[in-house]
Amino acid sequence: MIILIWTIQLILTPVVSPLCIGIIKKVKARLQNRRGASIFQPYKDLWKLLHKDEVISSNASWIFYYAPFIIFAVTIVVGASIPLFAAFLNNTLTGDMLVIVYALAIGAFFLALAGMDTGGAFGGFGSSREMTLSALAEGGLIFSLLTVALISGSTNLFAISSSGVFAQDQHFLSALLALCGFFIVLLAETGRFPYDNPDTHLELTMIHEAIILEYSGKRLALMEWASANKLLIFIALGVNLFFPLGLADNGGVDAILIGMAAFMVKIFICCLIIALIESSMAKFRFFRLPDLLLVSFILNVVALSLIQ
Amino acid sequence: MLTLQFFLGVVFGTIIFLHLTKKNFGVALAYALQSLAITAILLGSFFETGNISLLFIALLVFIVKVILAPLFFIKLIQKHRLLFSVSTYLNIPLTLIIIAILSFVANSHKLAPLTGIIPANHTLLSLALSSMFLSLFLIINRKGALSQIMGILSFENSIVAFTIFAGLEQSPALQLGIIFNIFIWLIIATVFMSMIYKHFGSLDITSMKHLKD
Amino acid sequence: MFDIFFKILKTPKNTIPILGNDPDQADIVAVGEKIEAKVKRLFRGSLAVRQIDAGSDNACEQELVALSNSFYDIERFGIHFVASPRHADMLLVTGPVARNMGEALRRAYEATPEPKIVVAVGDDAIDGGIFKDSYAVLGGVNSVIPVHYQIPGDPPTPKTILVSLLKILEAVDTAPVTSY
Amino acid sequence: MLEIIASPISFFILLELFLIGAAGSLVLRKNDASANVWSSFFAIAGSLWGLLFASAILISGQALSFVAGTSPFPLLSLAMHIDMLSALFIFIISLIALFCSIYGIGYVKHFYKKYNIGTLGFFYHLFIAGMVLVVTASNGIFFLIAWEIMSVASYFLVVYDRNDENNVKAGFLYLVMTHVGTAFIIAAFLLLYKYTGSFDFEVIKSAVTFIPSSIKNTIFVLSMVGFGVKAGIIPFHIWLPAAHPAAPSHISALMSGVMIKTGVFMMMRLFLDILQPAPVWWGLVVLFVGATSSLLGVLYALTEHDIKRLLAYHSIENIGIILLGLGSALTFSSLGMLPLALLSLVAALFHTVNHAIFKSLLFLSAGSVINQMHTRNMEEYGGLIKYMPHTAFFFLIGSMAISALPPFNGFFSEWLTFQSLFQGIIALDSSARWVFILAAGALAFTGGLALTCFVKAFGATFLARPRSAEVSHAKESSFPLLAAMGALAALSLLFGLFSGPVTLFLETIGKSFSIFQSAPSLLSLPRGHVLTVGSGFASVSGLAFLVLFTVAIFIVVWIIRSAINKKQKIKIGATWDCGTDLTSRMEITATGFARSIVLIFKGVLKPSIQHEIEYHDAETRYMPKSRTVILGVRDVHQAYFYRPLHKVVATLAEQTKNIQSGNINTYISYIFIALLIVLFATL
Repeated sequence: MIILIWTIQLILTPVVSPLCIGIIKKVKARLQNRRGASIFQPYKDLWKLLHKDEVISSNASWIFYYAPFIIFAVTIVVGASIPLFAAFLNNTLTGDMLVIVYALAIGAFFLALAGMDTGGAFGGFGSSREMTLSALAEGGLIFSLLTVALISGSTNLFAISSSGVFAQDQHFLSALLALCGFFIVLLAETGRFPYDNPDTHLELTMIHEAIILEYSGKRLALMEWASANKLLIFIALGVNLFFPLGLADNGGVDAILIGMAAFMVKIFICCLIIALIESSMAKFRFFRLPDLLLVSFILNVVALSLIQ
Repeated sequence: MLTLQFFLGVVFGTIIFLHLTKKNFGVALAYALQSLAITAILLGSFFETGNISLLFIALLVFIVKVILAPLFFIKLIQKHRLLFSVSTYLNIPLTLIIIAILSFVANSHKLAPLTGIIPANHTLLSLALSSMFLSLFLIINRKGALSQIMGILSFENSIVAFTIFAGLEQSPALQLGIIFNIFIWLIIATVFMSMIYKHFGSLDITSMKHLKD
Repeated sequence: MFDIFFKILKTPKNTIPILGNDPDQADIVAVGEKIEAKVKRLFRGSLAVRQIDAGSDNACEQELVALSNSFYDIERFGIHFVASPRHADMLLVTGPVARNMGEALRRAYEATPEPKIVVAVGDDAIDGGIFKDSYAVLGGVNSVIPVHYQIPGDPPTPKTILVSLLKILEAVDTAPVTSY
Repeated sequence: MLEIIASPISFFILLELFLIGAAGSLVLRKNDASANVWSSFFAIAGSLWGLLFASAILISGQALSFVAGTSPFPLLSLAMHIDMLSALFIFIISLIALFCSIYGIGYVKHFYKKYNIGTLGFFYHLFIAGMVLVVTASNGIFFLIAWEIMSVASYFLVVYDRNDENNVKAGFLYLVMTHVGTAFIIAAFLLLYKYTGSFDFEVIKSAVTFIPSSIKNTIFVLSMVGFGVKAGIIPFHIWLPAAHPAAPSHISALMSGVMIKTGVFMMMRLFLDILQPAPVWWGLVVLFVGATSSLLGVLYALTEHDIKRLLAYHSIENIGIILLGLGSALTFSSLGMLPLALLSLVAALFHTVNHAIFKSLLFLSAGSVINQMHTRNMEEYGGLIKYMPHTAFFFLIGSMAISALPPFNGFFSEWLTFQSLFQGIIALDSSARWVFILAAGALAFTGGLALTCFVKAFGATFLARPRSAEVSHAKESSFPLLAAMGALAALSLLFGLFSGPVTLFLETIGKSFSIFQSAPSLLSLPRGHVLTVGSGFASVSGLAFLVLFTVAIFIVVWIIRSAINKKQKIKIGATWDCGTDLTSRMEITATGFARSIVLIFKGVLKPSIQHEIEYHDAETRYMPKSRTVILGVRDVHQAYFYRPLHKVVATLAEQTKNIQSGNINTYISYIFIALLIVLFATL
């Protein structure tokens, strides 16, 4: 039974993540009064890309060839070590918050190197901006997870999600501030709206897309899928650490089903919020983003100091 | 005891004379007189302690300092016609005032522990100390190279006097060492003097200032 | 912010339905070698289009831009425009290939991974149109890269382009009739 | 068997090996090849013996103290005390010296005709022997002698490549700064001697209660400055980015991997062992210095485009991280929370070991790149991964380890430092807590910025297309170079995977400190590889991460490659850049990469930009012929602290110069006045 739950936990992230992208695109289309593609369109895109040939630039090195696999595998590993639908699986091996942050940093590392590898102007600038943002966002990310960890007394994510953060009312304010800080960092890390427009065509404004301009075929599919996984991971972290209601706390089949359903509902709400933000806000100028990330860092520091 | 006082007075007087004299010739003679006094003091201490080596040292001092050195200097003065090369930084009254101050300092109670090593010849020691200060001042005050050398030699003599009165019956080896270095010193001084003379055309030290970068 | 959302929710749906059987809309001329059915079936679910302006007078561009507004809404068929030819499956080339765009067009063609479809949109792209035989123009797109389909019209209406694209993929009769 | 190895005689054999190596290479200096062989052989033999000796002591666990013969001077006694801490440092020194010597066999070949290999060998052996003595000496004066040997030997190694003018200038700066630091250390030791009556650390340690607290604080400040100069903390770091790049690469690897750690070693010995009942503000000061050093170190590294200066700045950053661990250990020990103090000390020790490994790996691989490219400027590299694939791979592993990416060792020591800071945030209150929060913030940002800096370093050097003709005839480095780098890379992975057992072993070393004898341990190792802190507060396992990671990669590759995508072909085309022809000037350079961060932190880094436009003819000024942009970064420390200091010292020197009036009489009057003053003073 546990093995079954673990396999679900392993495959849940890659399976559900294109759905999030689909939902966000659908809601944005609806808000632009368009009908938009079906929410399963990303699956079709991935399936098509996996069946296409590839054109790879001549001065790409082995890093360009293997980066997509490494980044995708990192998102799988991180997906397996965060609470998705079940809080009782205490994965003490890689479930620590710092392991998650620095594992995602491996993904960012190889993403940026892949961007620089083919020597195009856009790839270079994309990875430079991507690294600048992820460097500045790291402070806010670690501190928001730290606040939640200190409230619940352990840095293991499964332990945090099993002990409700908003349950203890004297820590309510610091949990709230940590949530706001975390949400700002979520938008930064996954390249969503105020930081980077995911479906822009103007190469000069791209941050994340500029890196995958060079990819095609199955490697492009893996890169898209990995960024979708990363989005799901951050949503799952945001949702399950702060609002762990509905997470299964025992191995029972009903608890698991409720957990999965609750997880889906929470993901839908979060994607709705992200789409609403993307439709109501303009993309910030690049040099105003550090101030936003500093705001997130300050929020988390204040939250941290309010705990005692 | 009295005689020692007398000889030391001679040494002190010669140093005062060295300060005042204008002519180099007198300087050489004063130095000879001073060395004579020192040999007398040495003989005096020989009689007291009966140490044969002291006698031998006194003889040596007598030969080198009383005979050789002045002859040497006189020959040097004649060779380079240095009769009047004695010029000083401070004029006479000022030097006298400083001499007075120095001797007062030497005799002051501040330096009492130094001069009171042997409470018996306290006065002798303070006199020797003041002579040391004066000879040091002589070196500073003189412009001519010859009188500076004289200052150093008299300084050396006053040190010997001071050590004898302080009862430091040094071993003969030390005495020999002193004599030996005086001898070497003389050779260097002459070479030094001749070089200065050849290079600057005069024995005036102030011309050395051009050596500065 | 909330007044925007209310306004959005209040405006009626105006996406036009695409019916399979109205003949006059589809105006497509197949040229060059045939695209196998397997490739068409692959692209039916999701088609990435890279629009290349080879010296066009922007008439066809206006129409192509109109394709992604709420009226025609090309996305509902899984067709979306992409930034780089590497991601593209279909190259929509507009305009008579100007002399200095020839090399760039050829490079874009090289950069697009197989299997790919090249569609020349508008009379200029087909054979040079009104600019035919001018010294600054290389003539139609097929003088530079192999072309599979041509959509005549100067410029063709967005509906024609949309239905022609679906026709190319033979997706018209199978695509869900989007009337709601 | 252990007793024989861990005995004074074997320690003498260790020193003998290095001295014979030094003497021999001097004798053979006429013939380069034999001098190189001789010095490398003895260096390798010496470091192997050092490894054996250190591990024997570490395993047997009993300290070793003895006096090596009688000393001519009363205060100096050649007393040596090798406890677990100094054994650990001997282990690090000999480990890195081993790989640097192996690297040196191949690397020194390119000095053959230019310089005298004998002298290189001589100073190299003296340098290592000096370091070994520094960590074992237990008498103040003997320690200072060893310290001086180490500094002077490393000075001669820094100026070894003397044809290059600024190497000599860097060497001079290094010499001046180290000796300023040594002056502070001597002052501290003199104060200690004044109040405890002896220079022996044991005696000082037992008599530490006699030292009044105000004197103890001055001793703390003096030794902090003194050892801080050697460790390269922020205000005193300006010699480090100048001196380390100047030295030959295997020497700069040894210097920045191990030599700056001797400063940290003495800080640990002094603050945690000898001057033990320490007030709280000591730890907070060390924490603050660590935080500023790590943050500013990585920011300055980002502005660099000289690869070795970049690595030197990263040494400052990592020393900052080690000081964070040390600072929290000091604060906890002065507040009586011994288990927490033990945890943070273990974090500091683990990061010292890790930093020695991956920093020397980075310096060696950078050295082999410079060896091929004959320049240190990263803007002229580019595309080297196709010409030097193995060196690129080892540099990649080094940069992953230094930016604390999980499977490698950098992550686990930074993880431990984070845990100690988190425990501090929980356990402390009021002002101390704020210092811990800011320190944790600084560490978080340092991690992110270090990652950015190493993406820049690796990307600008190895990826994309060559930006200068020199790249095309760069060849892969020879076998000894690759062997040394390969071994270090493997070590950094091994220390990452087995971080659990290594941390527990370091904890036994931590327990050898007198104050931690009875401290209960917060670290536990359930299931043999899961390193847990404080019964479940935090746990991580390097092994499990790597296994899960490799399994995930194989599944992904298998599924994508075979199940879905059998018949797809890969076509090699040109990089897409909207159709124009791509020149190598269009790709991103190191300065371009870091420019956005430099602009974001412009308050701290003060970037300067200069435009120069050259027109076809000056009057009309319409047709610009060429436009040059000069991007610079002003060194704040140089401008606001060292240059004014230099000016003050220069004017003072100017005044004292006119004492030199050239007149003998004045000189003698000075003597006379001095005589009088002394007489008056003494009587």
